Amino acid sequence: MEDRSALGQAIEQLEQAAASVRLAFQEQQAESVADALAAGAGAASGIDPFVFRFAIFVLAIFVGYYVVWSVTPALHTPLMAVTNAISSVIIVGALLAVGISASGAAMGFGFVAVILASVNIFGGFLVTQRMLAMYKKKEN
Amino acid sequence: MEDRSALGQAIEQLEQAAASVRLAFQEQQAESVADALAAGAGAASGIDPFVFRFAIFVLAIFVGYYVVWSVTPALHTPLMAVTNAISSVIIVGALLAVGISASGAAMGFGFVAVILASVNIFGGFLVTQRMLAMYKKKEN
Amino acid sequence: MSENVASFLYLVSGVLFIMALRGLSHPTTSRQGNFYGMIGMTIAVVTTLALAIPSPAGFAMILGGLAIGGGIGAVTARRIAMTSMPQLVAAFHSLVGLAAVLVAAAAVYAPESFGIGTVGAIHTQAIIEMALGVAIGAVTFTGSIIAFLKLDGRMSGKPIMLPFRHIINIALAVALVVLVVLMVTTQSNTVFWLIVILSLVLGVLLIIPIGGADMPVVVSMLNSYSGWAAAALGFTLGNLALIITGALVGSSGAILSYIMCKGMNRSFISVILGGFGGETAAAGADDGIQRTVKTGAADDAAYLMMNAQKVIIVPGYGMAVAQAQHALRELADKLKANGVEVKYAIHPVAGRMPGHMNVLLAEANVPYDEVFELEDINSEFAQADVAYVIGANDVTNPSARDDKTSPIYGMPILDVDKARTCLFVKRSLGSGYAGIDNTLFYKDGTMMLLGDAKKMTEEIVKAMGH
Amino acid sequence: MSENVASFLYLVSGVLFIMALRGLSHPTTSRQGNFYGMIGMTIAVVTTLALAIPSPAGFAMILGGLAIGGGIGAVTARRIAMTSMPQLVAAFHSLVGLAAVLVAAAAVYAPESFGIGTVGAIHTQAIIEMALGVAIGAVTFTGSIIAFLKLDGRMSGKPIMLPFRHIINIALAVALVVLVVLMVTTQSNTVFWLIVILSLVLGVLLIIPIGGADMPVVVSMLNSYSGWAAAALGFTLGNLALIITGALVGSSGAILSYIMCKGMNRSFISVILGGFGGETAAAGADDGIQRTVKTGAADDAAYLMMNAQKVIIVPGYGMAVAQAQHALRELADKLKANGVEVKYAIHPVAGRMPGHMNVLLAEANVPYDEVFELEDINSEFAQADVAYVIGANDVTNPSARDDKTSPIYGMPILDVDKARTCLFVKRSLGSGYAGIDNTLFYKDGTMMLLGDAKKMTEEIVKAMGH
Ligand SMILES: NC(=O)c1ccc[n+]([C@@H]2O[C@H](COP(=O)([O-])OP(=O)(O)OC[C@H]3O[C@@H](n4cnc5c(N)ncnc54)[C@H](OP(=O)(O)O)[C@@H]3O)[C@@H](O)[C@H]2O)c1
Ligand SMILES: NC(=O)c1ccc[n+]([C@@H]2O[C@H](COP(=O)([O-])OP(=O)(O)OC[C@H]3O[C@@H](n4cnc5c(N)ncnc54)[C@H](OP(=O)(O)O)[C@@H]3O)[C@@H](O)[C@H]2O)c1
Repeated sequence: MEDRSALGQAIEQLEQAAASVRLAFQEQQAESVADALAAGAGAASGIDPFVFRFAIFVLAIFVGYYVVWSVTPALHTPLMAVTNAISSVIIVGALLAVGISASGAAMGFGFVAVILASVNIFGGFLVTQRMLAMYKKKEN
Repeated sequence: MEDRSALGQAIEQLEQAAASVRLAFQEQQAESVADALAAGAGAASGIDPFVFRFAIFVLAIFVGYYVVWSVTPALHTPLMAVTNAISSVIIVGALLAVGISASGAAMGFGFVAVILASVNIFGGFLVTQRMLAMYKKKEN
Repeated sequence: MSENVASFLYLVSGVLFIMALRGLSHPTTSRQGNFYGMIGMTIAVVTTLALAIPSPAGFAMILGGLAIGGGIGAVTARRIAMTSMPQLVAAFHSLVGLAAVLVAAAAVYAPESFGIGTVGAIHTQAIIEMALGVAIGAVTFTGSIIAFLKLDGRMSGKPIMLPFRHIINIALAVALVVLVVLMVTTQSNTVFWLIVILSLVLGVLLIIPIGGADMPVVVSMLNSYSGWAAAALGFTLGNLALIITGALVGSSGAILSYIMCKGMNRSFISVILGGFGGETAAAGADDGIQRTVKTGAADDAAYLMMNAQKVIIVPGYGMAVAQAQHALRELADKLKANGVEVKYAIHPVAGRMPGHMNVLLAEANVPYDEVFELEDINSEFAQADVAYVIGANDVTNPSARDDKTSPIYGMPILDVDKARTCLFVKRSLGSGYAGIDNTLFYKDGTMMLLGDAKKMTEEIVKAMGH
Repeated sequence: MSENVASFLYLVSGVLFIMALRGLSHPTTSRQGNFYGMIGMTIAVVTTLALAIPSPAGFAMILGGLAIGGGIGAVTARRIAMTSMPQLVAAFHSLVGLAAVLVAAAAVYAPESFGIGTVGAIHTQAIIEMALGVAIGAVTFTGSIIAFLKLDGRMSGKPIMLPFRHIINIALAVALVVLVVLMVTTQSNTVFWLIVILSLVLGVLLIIPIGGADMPVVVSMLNSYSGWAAAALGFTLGNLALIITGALVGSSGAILSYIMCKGMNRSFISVILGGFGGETAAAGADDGIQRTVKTGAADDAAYLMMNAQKVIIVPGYGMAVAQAQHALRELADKLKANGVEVKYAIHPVAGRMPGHMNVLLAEANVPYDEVFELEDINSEFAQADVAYVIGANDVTNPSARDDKTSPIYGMPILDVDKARTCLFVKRSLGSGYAGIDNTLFYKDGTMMLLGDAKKMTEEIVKAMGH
């Protein structure tokens, strides 16, 4: 089972990290403490992932700002349709709910969410495709 | 000492995480394993920070692409000067080398790097300021 | 699949979504962009399934859900008329909002599966993120439904102004904050559902005072909301695809709202506070002063245009209502066959949705390089013999340019009055969306062609055939 | 300070750097942008000091380093002539490159302080990231020095073409890869220094075959490199500010190189492969056919311009060489005082650096709203009475427009030949950067004003004074 071995590894790494940190701490050497902490960084970064996610969020807002301003006004209607389609990436959460959740209620919610999101995904991308197919160059 | 208590906390968190993962693993319940892993996430995320950093890098390239294209051609010379100035944020590494390193050689390298980078920082921002101060509107 | 690989793939799908929007910077690259979007979505879905392999039963449910939803979506996409795009987008947004609420509910009932704690012991940070997501999602849901009903004409476009509505809304918002705190401390499912219900009510209350005509701005704003809801849940689930996509969609909707408000020369605040554009004021001929209007018939218009060297067509909302785009294309073809130069001039807020005219013209196979934006064509009206204004009104109103007291003063307009002759196709001398009179109708160079846009255009085409 | 707070502050400084570049989208916001940049840098420095509080001795060293470096930088920034900007930027890049190498060296000698392992046991991933950073940094260092020497005229601009240079470069690159592998396995400091040395050599070899005139593209490319080096070290040190900034700087340099190459209608590859633009070919009057040239004196030019309604000034590299911008401004003032409309037309690659002309005109207090880019002004030459071309050549050469066999065919040019009269101020009939003859010199409407740009302009001003 791949899952189990991955878990095993994770435990090992965590334990190693903890052990090395403890050791370093006891020895009270600032340098090796820092090092030991860092050594465990693969499995256990000192930085809360929230900070990284927040950085990603902030940069993505900048990207969104610029990329949307670069959309030609003639395609603003398809833009609305396509952003609608991609916002249904929320289906990722619905899949988790249906696929691996233990609670029946959660599965039910997830199932409905999968249906709603897929209406959007298929509807959104197809209607965009239909619209875009109409934008033609002169004489063709 | 603030440093030590932070370390203590880190160790505690790591150990807790390791313990809870081990426990969960022994009980072989997929759900609680996942949960336990996640519980340790504050100190030990399952995701390698490299992945986050890479995501940040990729998004920053997109931002850079758009933000630089939006610079007016008239200001391309100041742009070269200011990007030069901000690229000396490499001073961060130099400060670490001087400030907390144990090795004399590293400190020496760091010291020289601090000097070089600060030439750039001060020189770059000031020359940019000098240039930009010259860009004026009609009649003022 | 390891979480690292999965995160990397989520990043890839986020980048593909960026490329999808980037593709829309030009019609030729747009189809490829849409394709990138589809690949991005496929990667996100497959990655999720590989990361948390579902049980056979779960897998069956997922396939079933995809099939049902996909089927409905595909059929809708195929059947929908291009003129109903605003409604469709509103309806779709409501689905995203509801899906966000349901995902949050699933997370509350089975927090383990999402790695945010256990039932009764969900992490505080996760609860706060989730509460944000669910509140925004619920507002998006009911708000979009109201917008849909108003746009589809199933509900009056008239603003519904409850007494004390601002106080009620603020009270609701405060109550929501209190409930979130309660949720953190009590971890009660009831509190969660209370949050949902209050947010649903808030969504309704926020949108009903806004007039039907302002719905496009609302739809775009709700688009933005659905993005922020997705991003908030992305933080809860620690999912890069959701965070990146949420930010993209959030920016996109906000920018489109801004563009629309700026194009109408109104502030975003005044739009969402509502109370505008409910009933179109019956302005026009009734304002005391007797003014003369020159009206004409299809024959006159045909004669004028066939003898022109250059005709600029200015479509507006009336063309969409009358579905006149195909007839218009025929008219342009006739003119071009006779050696007349034909161009289309599109005002940024012509119609009722950004890019509304462009998509209709595209539907009628008008090549996009004959279609010009305001800045690019406005100087050409002076050299045009005929400006054929079909169902447009506000976007040509010179009072936006000349009359400082006009409510639309400052909005850029198409200078159709600079053309030798200006033909106006509309059904009456009534006003348009902004409810203000258009002095152009009474100008010397103007000829009104009163009638339905489609019928009138067809008649002109027939008259040309002689 | 906790690592979380520090990372957050690094993000803030990255965002401030983004805002700094964003400010440059318009002259009015640019000073504020530069200010954001300074704040961002301050935050990055203070955060680092707070995160890893140095010993008193270390702190003293840091302050000393900042003072020494800052002093040198500030004095240089104040003293440097605007015409030496290309050299200055090249020199500064070399410092960034060297600083990157030194930081990497410090990390190798004291890996603990950077949290990347212990001496002799540095993590493989960190070594690879660091090796990338150090190699790019070293190439940036020596490459920029060569560029500086060539730009500053301390080294001949002539391309130095070693035999087998491509093979040597490829061999060096392969050797570098081998050394990185060795470094991972042996963790030897010697190997690290070998990497540094090879990269330094590579930097020299990459740049010497490129002609002096192509140095601006090289400087911009090295700017990009310094960014990638910073980003690579950012990965090693896990530092968000470095990663974000590195990506920004990397994009910036790459885009500017692209813009320059496109403006010259040459491929980036052909530029960096080198061998172009060493000696300016002595083209011009010597090509067999006898052609007549109309030359004039300052008086003629003064007369023509004072009686014009509209004069468009086209500055080029010669204006920079002659430092004629102040005299030019005086000339324009005289004309404006006499009711003549004056505009400046800037070609995207006029001069030797992107935006070169703009910064010189700005130095001479020319208001930026009198300065226009090619697309915005090219159609106006037809209505201009005089085009005053001062030290420009290639950017006006009509063979780029008309002659398919010309090496610069396809490069957009300023249509100065459409003006009623075209005055050319330059010292001879020689060619410019591209080394090709300009047929405009022999045209009817052209009058050559042979002489130094500054002296000639001053004489014209004097002649106007009569
Ligand atoms: N595009 C956007 O994003 C957006 C969003 C929100 C609001 N708006 C607003 O919408 C307005 C758009 O301007 P516009 O000039 O396109 O439209 P408009 O000013 O609303 O005028 C449309 C005209 O079409 C006529 N009409 C309606 N049905 C017709 C039919 N079947 N046949 C012929 N004519 C018909 C109407 O006159 P009759 O009744 O006399 O026929 C009306 O005056 C602007 O005020 C803008 O601010 C736009
Ligand atoms: N801007 C960039 O980013 C960049 C980068 C790389 C390459 N380039 C290239 O540089 C060229 C720029 O075009 P350009 O028209 O500005 O310059 P140019 O074509 O190089 O011509 C400059 C002219 O100025 C004259 N000149 C030199 N010193 C002078 C003085 N003291 N007084 C009067 N005249 C003087 C020279 O003629 P005399 O010797 O007869 O006086 C020369 O013909 C383009 O070919 C472009 O591709 C530009």
